[in-house]
Amino acid sequence: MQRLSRTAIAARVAKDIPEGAYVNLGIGLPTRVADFLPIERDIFLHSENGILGMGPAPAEDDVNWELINAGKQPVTLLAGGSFFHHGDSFAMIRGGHIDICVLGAFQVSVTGDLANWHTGAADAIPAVGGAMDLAIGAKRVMVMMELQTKSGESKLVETCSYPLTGVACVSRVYTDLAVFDVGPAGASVVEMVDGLTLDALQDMTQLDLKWAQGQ
Amino acid sequence: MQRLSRTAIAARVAKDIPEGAYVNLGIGLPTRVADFLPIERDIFLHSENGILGMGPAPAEDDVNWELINAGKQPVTLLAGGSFFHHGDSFAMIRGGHIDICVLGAFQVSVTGDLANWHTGAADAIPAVGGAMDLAIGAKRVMVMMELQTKSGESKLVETCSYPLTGVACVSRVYTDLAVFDVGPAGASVVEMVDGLTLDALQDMTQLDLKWAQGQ
Amino acid sequence: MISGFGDAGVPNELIDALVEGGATDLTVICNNAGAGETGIAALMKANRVRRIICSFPRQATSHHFDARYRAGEIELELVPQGNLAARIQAAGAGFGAIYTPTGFGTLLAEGKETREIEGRNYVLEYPIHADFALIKARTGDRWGNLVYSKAARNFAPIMAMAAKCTIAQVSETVSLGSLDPELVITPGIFVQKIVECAGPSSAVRKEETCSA
Amino acid sequence: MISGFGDAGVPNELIDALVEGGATDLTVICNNAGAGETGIAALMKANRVRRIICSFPRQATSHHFDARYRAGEIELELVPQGNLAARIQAAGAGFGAIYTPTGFGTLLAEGKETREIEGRNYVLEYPIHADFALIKARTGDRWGNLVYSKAARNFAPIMAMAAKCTIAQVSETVSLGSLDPELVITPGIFVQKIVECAGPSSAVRKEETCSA
Repeated sequence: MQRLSRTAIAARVAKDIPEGAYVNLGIGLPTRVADFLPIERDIFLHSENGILGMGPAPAEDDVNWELINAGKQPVTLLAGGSFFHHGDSFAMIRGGHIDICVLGAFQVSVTGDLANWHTGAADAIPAVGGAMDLAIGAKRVMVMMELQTKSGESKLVETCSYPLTGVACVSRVYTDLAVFDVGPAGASVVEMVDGLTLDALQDMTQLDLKWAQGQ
Repeated sequence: MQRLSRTAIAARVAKDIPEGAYVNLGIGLPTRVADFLPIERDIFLHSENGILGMGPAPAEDDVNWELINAGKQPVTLLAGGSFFHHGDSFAMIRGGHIDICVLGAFQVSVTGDLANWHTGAADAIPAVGGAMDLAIGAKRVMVMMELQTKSGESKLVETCSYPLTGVACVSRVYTDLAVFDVGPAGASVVEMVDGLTLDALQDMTQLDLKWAQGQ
Repeated sequence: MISGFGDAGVPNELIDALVEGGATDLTVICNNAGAGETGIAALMKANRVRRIICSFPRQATSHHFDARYRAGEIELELVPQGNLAARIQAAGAGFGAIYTPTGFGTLLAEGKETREIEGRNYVLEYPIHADFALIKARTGDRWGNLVYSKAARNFAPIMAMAAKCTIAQVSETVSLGSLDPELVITPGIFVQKIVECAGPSSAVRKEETCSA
Repeated sequence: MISGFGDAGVPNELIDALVEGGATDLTVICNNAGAGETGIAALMKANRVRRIICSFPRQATSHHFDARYRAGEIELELVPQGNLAARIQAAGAGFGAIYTPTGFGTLLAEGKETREIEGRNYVLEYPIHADFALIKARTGDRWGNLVYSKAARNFAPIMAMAAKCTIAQVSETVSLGSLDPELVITPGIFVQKIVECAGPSSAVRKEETCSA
């Protein structure tokens, strides 16, 4: 059984982003999804700091520090892109205008609760950014993460033990071992890597899993 | 005793509008105040349909029907003026950014209640426009009106009998016979036309009036 | 939702198409209720409107609305203009409700929930969503970005944000990248279809699937 | 209030002047809590901030904030970024409160009033007003009209609307009428003072009395 690399997970997520979608890619790992979006598809990348139609990173000698993404990395603007203030930017998010948001996670519950902003550690300095807005605002929230922590615990869980970012907001989870749908009906498996079985996956996650409809 | 004409009332109101003020002039009679604002004062006229820095009416051969005021009359834009949408325009009003609003009225109460949108007649088709927003939003609301109805009843009243536009929102009332301050302490007379006495004014209005502080 | 204030910014060609299309029992959200014979007045005349949400229905030549209203054929929800804008914005921005000071203590707040906050009185108002927004702009591109002309901007940008499907008529379309990204007033995410109306001809410039 | 997201749009020269001016016990409303040694970090270093309302205080080089926070010398109100924007906008637009869906069911909504509206859950959030907004723009004129540069726009336009006194630093000033009236992002009504900061020199371009 071959686990997917982080890059391979990003590529897998990109496959599910259709022509014409307005997409926000969370800071960190999800940003890599952009590298796998086919050039022939018109896909509109949104950055919550006021950019629509974000393009790839600029050449090193063409960096403009007033043109950065939400992760504070320099980006470019495609022809047709636009700038707007934070009020309008979060109206896009909260108002349901963003089709897809891809986020990382500490934990996702089988009903789609998301925990990705706070480990709950007493001495941690908390920071939330736009995570809570993105979690509940986008039409479809996808999570990408490794299925297990370093110590082997499943990050797909019955109930999140970390503080929540949003309630019942995630619809699909992409991991190094399998892709899951989550929601009111619980978790179901959309696909898994070769050599893995549903039984083995249930064992790893300690969850009652079934195949998704039509798989 | 010489009553002020409507034009003279407009001129009197204009005297009280200071340098640097952001001003909204209600549709109808208040619009005439603009004609008496001294050119040497920087006064910024706001129109709720999305204009700041409104200038006078254009020459007849220079009319643009996409550049109209709230009364749907053609206007011009001064250098330094700007356009914005209705959301931002009413944020200016409701958010307390407009210094002065001048409105007409059916009735004003001694505590500053305003009635200017509806006669209460059962068969009238109601229309409110921006009156209620302007009434409670501007930092200072001035009313200009004739003091009496055609049948001789006072329009400055103890309690409005017409449906209200706003509660305790008017601070000064300019009429053909006198200028009044209104508010929590009741009505007081700021000035009156030559030949009129406080007694006669009390008689006309059936109100207990005193001179304003410092008059 | 139909943009416009007076005659400025009214998408007359789209409304004509709506009349031709035969849609009926409409709820119209718009500042005015139409004047003269064209635009919203034509919708009124054809008796397509069951309900209107607006701030200023009565105008000198609003006779088509007036007649329907007096005949009891049209339901009117009168909303102060700033609350109309605020409720449209609340829909576009995903709020559940807002406390607004406008209208407190008046007939138009009767029966509505109120609350005193920091010594001031507010009325609870709910968002106004729409299935369709018909708007007018000056220039657009194939991504749906729009810029407007003077006071014809009025309600269009906020209506575009509050409808499931926004259809914009524009006087001209330009190639992608021609609009200054600092100047785009309505980013294309809020616009699902663009129709260029230049004189008698028209052409579709953006066509996106709508959920409305 | 201080504009900026990361380093983009932070009015560093105005903050330097604030540090020099000696103001203390400040409440700062800003997306971040400063990074490195300049800007808001300089305010933190000089221990001028008693309380900060922000969405993302922790950054790789936010050591000045981190130290004050761990020492219990600064109070932190953590607000989701979109709620921060919405509460600033509510202040600018005169709303008493708003029901927002963001944060429902999380730690950041603990103790807050909630309501179910049309089947969805919302948290009641109150406006954030400020005495002063320090913002940065690209170009201004003597009426106070502003345009911005790219993603450095971020919070500046909405903060300008929410403060009693907005002070803008601009890279250049132009004569009245040079800015396209369709392109003005912040109309001058929201800006009380403009300071042109070009290299080491600075000059006041608008000066209006403030009630703050």
